[in-house]
Amino acid sequence: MFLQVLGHVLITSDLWQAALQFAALLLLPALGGVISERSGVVNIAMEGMMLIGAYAGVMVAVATHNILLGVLGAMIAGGLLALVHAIVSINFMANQTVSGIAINIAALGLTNFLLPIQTNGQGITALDSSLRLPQAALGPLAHIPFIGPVLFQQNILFYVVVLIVILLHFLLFRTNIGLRIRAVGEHPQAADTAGVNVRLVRYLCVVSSGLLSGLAGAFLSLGIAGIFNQDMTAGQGYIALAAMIFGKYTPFGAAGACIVFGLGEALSPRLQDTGISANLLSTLPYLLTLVALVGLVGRTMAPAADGVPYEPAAE
Amino acid sequence: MQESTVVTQRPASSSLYAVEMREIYKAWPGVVASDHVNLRVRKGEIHALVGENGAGKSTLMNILYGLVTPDSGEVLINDRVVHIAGPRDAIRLGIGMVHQHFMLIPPLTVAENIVLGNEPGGLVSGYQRRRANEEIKALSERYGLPIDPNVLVEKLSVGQQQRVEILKMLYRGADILVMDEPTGVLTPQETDDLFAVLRDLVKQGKTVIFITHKLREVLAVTDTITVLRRGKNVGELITRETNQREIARAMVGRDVLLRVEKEPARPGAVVVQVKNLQAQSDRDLAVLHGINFEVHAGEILGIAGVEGNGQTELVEVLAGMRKATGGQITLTEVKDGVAGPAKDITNIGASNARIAGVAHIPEDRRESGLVITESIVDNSILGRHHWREFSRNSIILRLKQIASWANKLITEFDVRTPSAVAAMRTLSGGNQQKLIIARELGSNPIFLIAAQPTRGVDIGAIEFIHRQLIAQRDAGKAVLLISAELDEIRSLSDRIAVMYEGQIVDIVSPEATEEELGCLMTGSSIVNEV
Amino acid sequence: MRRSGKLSLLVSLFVLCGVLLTACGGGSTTGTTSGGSSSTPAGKTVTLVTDIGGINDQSFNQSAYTGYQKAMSQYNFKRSVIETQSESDYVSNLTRAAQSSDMVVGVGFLMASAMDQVARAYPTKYFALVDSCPTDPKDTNKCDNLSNVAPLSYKEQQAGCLAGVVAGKMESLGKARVSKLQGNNTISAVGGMEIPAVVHYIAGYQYCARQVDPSVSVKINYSNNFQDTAKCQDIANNQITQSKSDFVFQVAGGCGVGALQAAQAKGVYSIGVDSDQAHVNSSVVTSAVKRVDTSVYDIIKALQGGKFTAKPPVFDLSNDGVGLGSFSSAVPAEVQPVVNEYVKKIKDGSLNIPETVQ
Amino acid sequence: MAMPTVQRRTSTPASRLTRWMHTLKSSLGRPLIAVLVAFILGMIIVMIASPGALGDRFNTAVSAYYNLVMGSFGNIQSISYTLAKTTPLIFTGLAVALAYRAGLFNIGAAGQLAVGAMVAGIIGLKLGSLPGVILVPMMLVASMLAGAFWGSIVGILKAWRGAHEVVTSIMLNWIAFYVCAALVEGPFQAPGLSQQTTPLSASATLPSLANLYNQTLGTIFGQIPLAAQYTVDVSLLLAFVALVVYWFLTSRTTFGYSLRVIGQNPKAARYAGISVKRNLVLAMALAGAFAGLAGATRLMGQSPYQLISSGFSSDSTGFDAIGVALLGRTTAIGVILSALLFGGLQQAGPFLQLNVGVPGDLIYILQALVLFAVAVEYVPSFQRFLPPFMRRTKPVLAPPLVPNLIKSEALLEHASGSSTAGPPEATLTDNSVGATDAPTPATSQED
Repeated sequence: MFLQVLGHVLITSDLWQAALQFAALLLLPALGGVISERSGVVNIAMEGMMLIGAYAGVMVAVATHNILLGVLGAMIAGGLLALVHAIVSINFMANQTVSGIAINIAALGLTNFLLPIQTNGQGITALDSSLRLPQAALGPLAHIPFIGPVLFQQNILFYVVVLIVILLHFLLFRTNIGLRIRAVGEHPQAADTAGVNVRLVRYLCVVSSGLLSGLAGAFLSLGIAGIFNQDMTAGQGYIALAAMIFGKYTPFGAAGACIVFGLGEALSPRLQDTGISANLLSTLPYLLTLVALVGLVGRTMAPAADGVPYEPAAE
Repeated sequence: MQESTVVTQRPASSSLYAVEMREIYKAWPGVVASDHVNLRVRKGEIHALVGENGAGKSTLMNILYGLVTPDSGEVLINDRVVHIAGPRDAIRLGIGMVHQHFMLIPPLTVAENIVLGNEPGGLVSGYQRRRANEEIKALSERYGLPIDPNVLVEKLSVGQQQRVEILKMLYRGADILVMDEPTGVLTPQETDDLFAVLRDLVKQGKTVIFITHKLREVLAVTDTITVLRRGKNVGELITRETNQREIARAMVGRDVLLRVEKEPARPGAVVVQVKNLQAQSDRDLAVLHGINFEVHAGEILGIAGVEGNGQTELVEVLAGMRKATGGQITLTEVKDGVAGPAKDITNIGASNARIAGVAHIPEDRRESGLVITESIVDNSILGRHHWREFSRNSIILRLKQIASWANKLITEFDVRTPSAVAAMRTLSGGNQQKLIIARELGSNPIFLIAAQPTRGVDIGAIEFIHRQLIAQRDAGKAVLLISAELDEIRSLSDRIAVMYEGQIVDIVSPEATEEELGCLMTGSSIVNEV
Repeated sequence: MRRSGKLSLLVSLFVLCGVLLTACGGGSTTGTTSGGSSSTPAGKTVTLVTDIGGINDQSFNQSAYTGYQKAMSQYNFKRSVIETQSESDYVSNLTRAAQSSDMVVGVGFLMASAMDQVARAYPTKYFALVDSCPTDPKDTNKCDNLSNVAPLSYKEQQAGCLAGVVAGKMESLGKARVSKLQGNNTISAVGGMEIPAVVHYIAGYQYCARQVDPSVSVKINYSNNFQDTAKCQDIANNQITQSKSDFVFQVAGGCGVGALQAAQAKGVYSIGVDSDQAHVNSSVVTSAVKRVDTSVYDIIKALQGGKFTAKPPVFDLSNDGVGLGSFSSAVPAEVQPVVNEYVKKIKDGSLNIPETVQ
Repeated sequence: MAMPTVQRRTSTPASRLTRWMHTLKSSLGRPLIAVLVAFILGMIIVMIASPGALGDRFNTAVSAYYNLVMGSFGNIQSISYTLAKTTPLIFTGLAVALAYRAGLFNIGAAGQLAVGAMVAGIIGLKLGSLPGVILVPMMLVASMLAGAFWGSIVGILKAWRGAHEVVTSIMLNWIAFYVCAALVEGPFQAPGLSQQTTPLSASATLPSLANLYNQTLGTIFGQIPLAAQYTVDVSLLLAFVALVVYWFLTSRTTFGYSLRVIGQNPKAARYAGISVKRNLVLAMALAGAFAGLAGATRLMGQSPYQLISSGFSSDSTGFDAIGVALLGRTTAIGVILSALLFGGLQQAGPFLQLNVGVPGDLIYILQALVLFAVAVEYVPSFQRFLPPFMRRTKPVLAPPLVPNLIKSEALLEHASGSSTAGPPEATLTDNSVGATDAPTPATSQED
């Protein structure tokens, strides 16, 4: 019975459309993680940056009645939080995992703390459609039977994410800046002696990971939900972290991992008809990660100096 | 030191000195690395900067290269005072440096490593692979440094990696080339090739500063010498007008004991028997191909050979830290001349090996020999914490006994430390090494493995450690000494086994000449046509 | 210790005492800062203890808070609200509320056992519990009717039924009168979790829709979550595209808003829940309303007027406890009379709506 | 391990007492500064966010802190609530601290807690008829075993597959939450209720301290009035026992010694022949046992003695434990003090909201700030302000827990014993060969 339903569900385009949307939502923070860790700074604060981005996106959109400013506001908020992480990890050479967890808790506290105050107790009502990132069908492409709805009838930001993946891959592996980023992540002192400004590269990478996570927040609050709820990211930042490691710290690898998670997330509601409790089905994405992490991937190779604070004036 | 006559046969170029460093002062808390040092290097010359370990050679050059900012003093390049805040300034001024630990990035290709920081097409453009490869090919032809730009650095041999480092400097158009202990990892033949390249570079107008503590090389290739001791400039000499003994005396300030006084060894019964030992490296490549040797009671067997020929793996297998994939190791206790039963200690694990009587002074003291964030007391029982003396049925630690044991080690081996509970990292390199030796010898082992026992240790400690090794030998222990310092091997060992590519090619007497050992170490035949 | 060491230690200790001093001193000032200074004598004080999700959760908490605010402004008592952070805090939050005010209004059935215990510990204080009744830990099957606890229960199935009538009728009218039908004669519901309140709504919705349009099929899914809007949007999308559902009835609080957004994006209809959600978007044809706010307001009014009763009437259609939200323009005229017919049948008891999904 | 057994600066071997005093001062000084900085920043945030003129704002901030203090330790009842909140934090704090000593970042304490609570709940519900004296120990042991099992999975995956423990523990958390929720809503759901189990029978619960006192000593020294108010239960005593066990385990046994070596320098562990794989799994199992106990004691000690399905994922104790362990320097004394601080903070949240109208989430901000202060505390640039006895040359928090622990998996592969994949001390800051023989520079000079 289960396999029969699964077989039936797997071929529906609607499943894959949902899977890709969840994947795109996870992919932004995962890419943020990739670029930050490639430069040698551990970043597990994507959860917090996404949440603050979702909050700021809605606040700015409501205040300025302009959706683009909302998205920008979300990215800037994510970037600012990332800046804090960068200062703490790079200049103060603090423990990067602890700072990441601190940022996640701070984001949760700040958004819940500011929400009633900034809306003087009323909370936020659902945004009207003018303030929401619409779905967009790419003209004729959208009418191709299976591929059409899956690939070409997605939220606008979905296409932006696809663009970002390709751009990031090109940046990291095909440009001089990418060469410097990878060098800084693998052997910062070698990069320093070659004249690369290690701190500047790491700052830029960590802040851009914040921008990407903030954008993901906007995608969630302005794109999908059209509202801001307390703690609405619900742990997706941590799944993005797993996707980054599972994807071997590469943009396309992370994209593949996010599709696996997206599929798990999309499958669990659709298999409810098989009588298995919704709770057990919800463990699907996490089980998939464990099996994948332990099974085929196992030895994921983080950049050599990932997480090791760099003291430039080493003798 | 009086000013020695300055003679140069090259045409006096416009500026007299390519590099001049005046009154450079740099002190870390507790030690003065550079004490008002003056350095003058003429353009188009190979200048040697000599001094023994810890004399401040590296610090001085790191200041020149901008890695370290001096407390006071000024640097002149081509007679112009310059301010070098970091490597980027140094590179702009035409200074290039090859460090002791290569500043290369293993997972990137040779071309990427060379152009890093100076990429063709500038920061914004894409990585121009073709153009980079062409430029590097041209450069390597011009300076006789053949290398394939597309291979990953992690696949290169040590000599090739050094060549990439040099190309990296030349790619940036460096005129002043600083090389920090470049021959440490080279075979004698590779060293000669390097000297040929350096002479060629100098002909083309480059200036080379060559840091070393090997006097043979200084005489072979350099034009002028600056000697450093304890961070001070104690002498500037002309190579042609001086000799090894004079330089050594300047380096050490007193007649250095080139030969350690020791009576001839009286080897007794065989303590350690190694038969057809095989083992694999971390990357599962076979690295020990059937090693056979014995070490007798009351004998020091030296293992000579260039690093990377399997010595590290051999030590780890003997100490039980690495699995042997073939062959056998047996240990026999010799009590006043009478050999007891032979025990097979192959693959019994490090702690059992220690119980059986093996002691191991590790190669990388800070890496595996110590836990530097812990106290001396904690470090004094590393590896023996579950012995009866230190823990009741190897579970409950006996803190009082451990504390008295630590104090015994400290007093017996004269480890200078504020107190037994100070953290290891507050101790100097020499004192850390003394504590390790004290710990290993304290449980009177029957077989002592000493790997690079005097690396990075001050001269006083070196003599102390050598006397300890001799004392252990005379007390009837079997001692296996592994060292990259040929002089140390030749002065301490009773027999010298030369290792090359995972095999013992020959066992010779300590009187063997440098050339003879050099050939064995590089696998070429005894007769080498110079 | 060197001089500078002593100095900085002294400074840090001084600042620490400063903070503690001001904190202790500050005690006296608490009175003035919170609550409006009231001219008429303040009525009995009431504390609202919400469930997890905060007072902006688009669901029970929010509507209970609206009722609480209305009563607060009318009876001039100090605002005192505790938003529960974790399930292990129910007992301590309820106890604190009981100690600091005359009446405690708890929101959510998860507090059933906790409220039972606290109400017994404070017999002189009054309690009200939205959506559930305090249960005796020995036998959780039946309510433990304590004299000082007023369980507020609602007949959500009646409101669900009316929503089902609207959906069923519009389905039966066909494409001519209702333009956006997909022609598969299917309606659907997105539930948050299988808890009594949600199940009652959906049971009524299903039962009455079938009464009006026997051939209609009703697809039901649960998101297992009240906050994750992306999840409910995805479930709604699946119902609309795969099962061709024309009406998505959301019973999932904050998450459910995602379902309403999905209905609008796919150009079909949707039905709100708890409060009138017509403002969310144009796809909302009506809402099954449960006036938690009026029930909270009424219980506080009873308390202030000294007429607290531990057996308040069940809120249903007759006392306007539940009902139907405003109709959107898409609802054709023929629907209203059918709705009125069912309202009459429910009120005179001739229609017996099941409480569980068939 | 974060703290060397004994650390001293003065030259002459002072007596044992002064040395102990000195360690306390240096270990206490730092967290005090961290908490202080956090509170000052928190005050500023409250003032920024609250309405009204500067005077009002300062007033709100001050009364917010007044209520924070009153809410947590103001009166006996608040203290009892705080202690009730502190007990699970002590257990989970020890869980994170123990794993931290082995160089592992145990973010999975929340999942281990859930599994422990669930197993204890199942036994309590199924065997409710058994007398308490048998049932209670059974439930506690079962929860420890369940927690140990859940924790050891992380250790095994780390040791044998080099899988990154932060990711595996997060995944195991969510799996634990959903499986337990399925059990609570499925077979163990209370009849007539939804999403919760029936409260445990009396024989399966732990008495509150007040009741216990009344029944035992109370008969001699006089009863505590209105004992029902004071909800802190016997598991607080269990927590103290756990603290002593933890202290003994880490500082007086060879296991504790091996953990310190593995945590600080995995290569030295290989040199010393310490089996890293076995110790890692053992450390994670013990950590899991502590966390499992946290779940069981809270279920059995705190009314309404029932499990709520959505409670597993919304409970933050597992995450707060990370703050507790780090602020407490992974020492027994440190853990209890920081557990009291975090417990008090959380307990005061609702009290704050009740009296001041400032949203209770202020406590999350304070918690985050404390964590930041802990993370940043050793920064060289900060050290100038600190009195010398607090100055520490190497950031104590820098044991190798960086994600590239899995980098040197080669160490895992071939080692005869085995060793965890821990990166060596950052050798970038010193080069042993040819470096000056002087002691490695105490703090590297910032250029």
